[in-house]
Amino acid sequence: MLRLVVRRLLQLIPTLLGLSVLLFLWLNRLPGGPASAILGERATEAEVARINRALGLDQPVYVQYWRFLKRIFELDLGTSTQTGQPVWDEFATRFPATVELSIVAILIAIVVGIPMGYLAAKRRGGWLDVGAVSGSLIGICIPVFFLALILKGIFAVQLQMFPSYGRLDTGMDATDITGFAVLDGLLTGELDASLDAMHHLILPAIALSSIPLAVIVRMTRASVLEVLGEDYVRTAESKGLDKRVVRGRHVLRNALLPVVTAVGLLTGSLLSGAVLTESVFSFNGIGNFIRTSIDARDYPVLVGFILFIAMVYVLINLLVDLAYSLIDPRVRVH
Amino acid sequence: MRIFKSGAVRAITAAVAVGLIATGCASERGKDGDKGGDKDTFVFAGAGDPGSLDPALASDGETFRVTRQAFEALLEHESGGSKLVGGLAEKWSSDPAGKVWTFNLRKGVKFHDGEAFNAAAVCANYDHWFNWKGTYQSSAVSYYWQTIMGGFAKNEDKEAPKPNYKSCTAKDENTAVIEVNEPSANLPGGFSLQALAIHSPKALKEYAKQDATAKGDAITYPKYSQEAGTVAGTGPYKITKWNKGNKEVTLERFDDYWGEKAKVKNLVFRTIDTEAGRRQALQAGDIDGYDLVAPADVKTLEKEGYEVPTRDVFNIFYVGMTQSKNPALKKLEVRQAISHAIDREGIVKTQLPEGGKAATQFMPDTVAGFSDKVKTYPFDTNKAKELLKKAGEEKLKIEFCYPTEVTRPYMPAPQDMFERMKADLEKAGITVVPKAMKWAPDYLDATEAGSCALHMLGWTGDFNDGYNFIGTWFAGPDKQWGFDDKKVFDSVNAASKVTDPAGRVEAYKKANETIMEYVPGVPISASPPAIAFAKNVNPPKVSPLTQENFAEVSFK
Amino acid sequence: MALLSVEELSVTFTAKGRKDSTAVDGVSFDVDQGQVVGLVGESGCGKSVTSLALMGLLPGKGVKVGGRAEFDGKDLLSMSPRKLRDMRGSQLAMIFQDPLSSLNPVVPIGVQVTEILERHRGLKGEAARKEAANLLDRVGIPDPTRRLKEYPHQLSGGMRQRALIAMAVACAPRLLIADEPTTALDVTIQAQILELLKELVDQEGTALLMITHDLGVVAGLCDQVNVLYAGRAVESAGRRELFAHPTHPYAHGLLGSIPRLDAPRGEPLSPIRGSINDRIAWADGCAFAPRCDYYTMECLTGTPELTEPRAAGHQVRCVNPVLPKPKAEVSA
Amino acid sequence: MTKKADKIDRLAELMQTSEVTSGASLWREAMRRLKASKMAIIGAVIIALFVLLAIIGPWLAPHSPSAQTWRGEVFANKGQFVGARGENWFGLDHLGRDMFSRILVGARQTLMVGVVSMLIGLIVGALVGVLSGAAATLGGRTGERVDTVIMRFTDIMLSLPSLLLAVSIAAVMGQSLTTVMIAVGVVQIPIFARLLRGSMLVQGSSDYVLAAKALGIRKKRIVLTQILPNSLSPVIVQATLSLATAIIEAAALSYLGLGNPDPAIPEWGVMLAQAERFFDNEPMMAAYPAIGIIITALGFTLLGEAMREALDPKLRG
Repeated sequence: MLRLVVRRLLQLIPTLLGLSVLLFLWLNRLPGGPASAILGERATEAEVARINRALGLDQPVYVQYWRFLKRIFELDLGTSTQTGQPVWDEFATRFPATVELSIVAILIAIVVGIPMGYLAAKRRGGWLDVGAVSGSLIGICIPVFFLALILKGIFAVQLQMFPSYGRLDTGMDATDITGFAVLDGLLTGELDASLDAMHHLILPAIALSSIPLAVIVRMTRASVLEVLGEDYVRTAESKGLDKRVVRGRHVLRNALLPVVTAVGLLTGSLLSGAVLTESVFSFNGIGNFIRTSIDARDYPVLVGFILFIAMVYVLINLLVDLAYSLIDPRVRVH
Repeated sequence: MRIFKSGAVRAITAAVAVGLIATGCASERGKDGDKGGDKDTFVFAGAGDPGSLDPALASDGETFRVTRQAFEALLEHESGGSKLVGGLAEKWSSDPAGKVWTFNLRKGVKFHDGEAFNAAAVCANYDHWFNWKGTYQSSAVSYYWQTIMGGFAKNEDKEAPKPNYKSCTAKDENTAVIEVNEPSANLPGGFSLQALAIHSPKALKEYAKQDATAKGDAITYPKYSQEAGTVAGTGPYKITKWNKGNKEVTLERFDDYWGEKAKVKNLVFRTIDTEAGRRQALQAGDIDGYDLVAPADVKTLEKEGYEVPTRDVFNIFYVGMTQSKNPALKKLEVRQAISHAIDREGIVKTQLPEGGKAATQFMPDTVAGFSDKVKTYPFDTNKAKELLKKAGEEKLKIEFCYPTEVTRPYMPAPQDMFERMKADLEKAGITVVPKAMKWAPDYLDATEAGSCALHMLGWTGDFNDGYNFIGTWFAGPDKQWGFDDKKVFDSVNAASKVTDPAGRVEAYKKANETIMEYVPGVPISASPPAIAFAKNVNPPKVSPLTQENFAEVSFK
Repeated sequence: MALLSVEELSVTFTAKGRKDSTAVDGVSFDVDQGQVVGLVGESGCGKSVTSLALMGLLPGKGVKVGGRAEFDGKDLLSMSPRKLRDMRGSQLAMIFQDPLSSLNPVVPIGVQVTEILERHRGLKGEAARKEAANLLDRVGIPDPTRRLKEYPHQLSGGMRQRALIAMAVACAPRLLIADEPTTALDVTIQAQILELLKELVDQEGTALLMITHDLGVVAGLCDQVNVLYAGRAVESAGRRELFAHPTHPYAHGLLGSIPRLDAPRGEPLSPIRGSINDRIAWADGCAFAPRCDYYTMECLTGTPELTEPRAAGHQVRCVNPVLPKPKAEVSA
Repeated sequence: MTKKADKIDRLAELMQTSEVTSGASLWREAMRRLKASKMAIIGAVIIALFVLLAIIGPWLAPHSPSAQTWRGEVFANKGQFVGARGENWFGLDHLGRDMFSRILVGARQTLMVGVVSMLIGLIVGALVGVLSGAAATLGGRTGERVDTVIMRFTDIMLSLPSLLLAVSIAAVMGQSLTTVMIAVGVVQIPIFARLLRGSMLVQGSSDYVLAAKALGIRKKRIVLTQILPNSLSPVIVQATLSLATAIIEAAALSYLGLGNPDPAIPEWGVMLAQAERFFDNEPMMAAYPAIGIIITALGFTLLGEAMREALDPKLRG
């Protein structure tokens, strides 16, 4: 197990290096620079030229790249041209937000999706099955931002059940330790802060969960159907075991293997969704920030982000594999 | 959930369930708290985060809106107007040459950190800025200082403007004298800018210790400007907290304020980047007011009983022409034809909030120097056709750029405005090639580099002086316009040299007339930016310069 | 009276968009206390379906089950699912064909054994584990306590089958149904497993319903043999009787098609021609007719009845049975 | 003699009547199941209608989709819009254009975006997939290396959130319909590549390929004649599903302001993004394009899912 971990982490290095090169060449193709993004309509040629010089953007690419690499090794991602703050700080404030959002979304998807998929499979062809399947299909087909807008319009603006934007109520000055609002609340004992953060998370999380939910429902359904046909389920039945045991130990335990992988692979799509939901609920997460960074040609942020995300991705897949090897003994051997 | 018994997931289910219920209750509490009559926190939503808590380092409205509540400049504009009045200086005067400016300072003013305000403090500020080094000299950081006062004591960049600031001397406790090398149209208006607001000398010493660094690829703002605590001004509020994660700046009433104290104890600025988002937050009762209201929402909100005052117009929206890009534009008839072809009134009627005005020249009628004798180009498609014919350009094909992902006070809905004008031009037989670009940086780069034959831009005035408008475009050759016309440039520059106010206004009028004879572009409209407040709020006097003073705000 | 008596059992699959196919078409047979009964036939003749029907393991949807199957007086087919659930594993147990796929890959053997003990014998924790170990020991798995912790993929084929058997006999059922228990194993193991089954049955006096296509197995084990064809018993007799005098052309063919050590040298094997797919509906006549060398017009008119043309208790479903002079004696 | 004859006839006739279990080929079986599934039928019908609309829509349109004919009647700044009425069945948009005509004409653009971007993803992805699949199945050691490199690359692409990838592509190429299509298409590439490679590996290890190898058939031929054809079915399914995602992603890009530069040319995604601003004043303006997008996407998804189920032996029931 440890060797797996190490191997993966080592694999990460060349990936990241290659990525960073590609990235740099790529970014260099972006027209325009941060200068006029900073100055707005007041920009004049001379100004722009001077700022670019100040930012060292007038030097050739390889020089910039080398500088960048040097800094990377000092674990310094540089400074955002938009906010004039270290990229680390910007990430520190925003990544937790998005992670929190994604986790809640995934939880919703799992807690709702797996039972739904299971029932659908058990009652194949029944109304519940049709409902679950068509529901999940529609879930995929509604543009996330549209869903988010509607949820917000109804539950935040009309019914005022949930806040319409942000991560925390105004003046709810929660002490910030980890950046995970909910967690912080629990750590510092400011429970109201936790709840408030939760409260802010729910609507965006629901919007964000639409696609993962759909995926999980269909994955679960498919693989439960498959497992139900397996001999060992028949064996279990032949032993006259309780429905509960058959379902839990023999059907689900096997059926969930592929679902685990699916969840792992969802991270990418989650972030895409986050870009949209965050902008609808002006939720101060990384997705929205990166989008504006692309517009503002905020090179340091983009580079930092992509390296970061690649790392996250690899790590998540690693976790998935570990989880996998925990539930599936066959994997442990080889 | 009965069908689901696997331990872990049961736990999760429970957790989420609890979470939902609990938060439900939490929300109840929250809402009740808000509805309580004795409300002591006013929440206002802007469209973007402030860049820094030190206005001297900023050039954007979002920053100034926040700092303006905590910092005051020597001069201010009358509440709700654009007339220059005393700020920290009760009276001011200049010598005939407009080179020596004398300020009689207000007495008994205290800074938030307890320091006393006096002439020495004023000079400390001006000298602090004048002696800026390194990255501070980048125009990204010290844009306004450089526009008003030119360069620095030691310019590190040969292309930086040469310093116009000469000295500041404290004649006595309450008299400060600021000298400049050349008279400038930017004075005295410049003294009113937030960027030149007065900080506590104690704070300045702190500032000086920290440097803005340009590390390789970006400008890092100094620490003091990124967190509350160090910065200290004289305003009715003092900045107490900046929670970046929550996009929330908190200010607290300053009880030793020299003037009328703020009515609401806590003032909070938050960021909601979309128009719809801000409106919905207001409707949902999450905020008490917001700026940059979409015209479409003004009526809606008014109907629903919200306070939606609109400001006087103090901006101009125009269609720029880049003659170097499309030679046809060099012909006067073509420029006139385009001016005739566009239905300004239509845009005003359907796109701008009430109070919007069709423009006749490159400044709104609220600016001193506005002339009612300029040549006008009323909407007349046939006339346009004739002119094109006369110019031999019946088959004119022209590229028209417009920005996306942006709204500006002067152009609330760029794309819609563009589509209308496109339709107009096509009626007049001009083939329009549309080109959409992201506002920043693509569009701004393109227009500023003169690569868009036709484009839409605008300007919001910093202070009431004509040069602040026409000066920015027509003081000399500029890639954006791509023409070189001595008559136009001279008229503008001449005006800026006139030192006596009345005479200068007249000169601006002349300049406007000359410009509109030449029609370098088509002034379209001036749009009054609306600002919205909750039903239970007594709004502040709204200012054409968007310089609202939130100390005036109170709850009904 | 018989422990299990099956009368006119019929199973019909009704898949949507397909015409119904009848897998079991009126099978009848009895199993007495402690008796070993064989169901023999080519694959596809409906023997496995029969067993699943008895255990109530056929899918609820798309299947029609008819007839009766009385297990000491109670009809299994009409019994409530809950009741059946209680009987399964305790009263009647089953052993399946492919031991690997029949064991849950992600659950340790131990758990798979103990769960049945918990369910039917109320054993918990340590007790259950001990008993499980005994069971494994009894079915001849060395070092049982270690095996309990292992997963199916870590066991050899033979051991897996032994484990399955252990589960089946865990609650000393009165009827044990073995569906091709040895086909997936190689010959040496086959013999061991059959031995094991035999002694278990003898010890416990458990009745065993042995389902197989392998006449060798039958010869070695069964007291009573039922030959199935196209979902119907075509011949039913005691082992010796059947092997001595296969009377239905099909049974006759089957026996003719296995090589015999004591056959005169040079005598050719006589395989049955065609496959089980070329047949006609029992309703119309004898399903075997298309493959039969002796079929007459009579065979093609109406379902042939079971008769006892040769000896009492030796039932044959044929209007034109083979009644040649007996061949050499069977070696039991 | 005759006796024997008619007994044979009788037998033959009876065998006719009795059902014979035939082993249909995977594809025929799949088609049969496809015809049986409601999902497939509904999906197919929706798609058919949509395509029809895309083809003849422009001729059905009662008014010009781009002329601001009634712009005097719509006051976006006062939130005054014109809803459905005799002359304009779906009402007017925010610039006084006939919504109904715009929806009709928009169908074509929308379909084009979907199809083109799907094709980009499919073609490029397929090429990459075949390359690494082929390399992996019979390329030996070097082949494996090639394969790992390619797969590592697709992994990277997959790891980047597709939308952000698309946005950055758009940032480089500037705003245009082409950009949107390319951006959406590129995002699909790794998916197709991985898919094709995956099923090629499965096929590659199957007996008939081993047999072919054993017979010493040239590798290229094996790939082209044996492996590839048998690996295509999942790709076809994915292609159908991609049409749906492509249309949705395109809408998302428009929402992020990267849509068609000339809004006069109607496209559902752009229309939705435009109308979103007036959602509270005139919800229907957003509803029409939204519903259009959702239903269309649904159509493709339904068909795709049905195909997947039909082709997946495990899910037979």
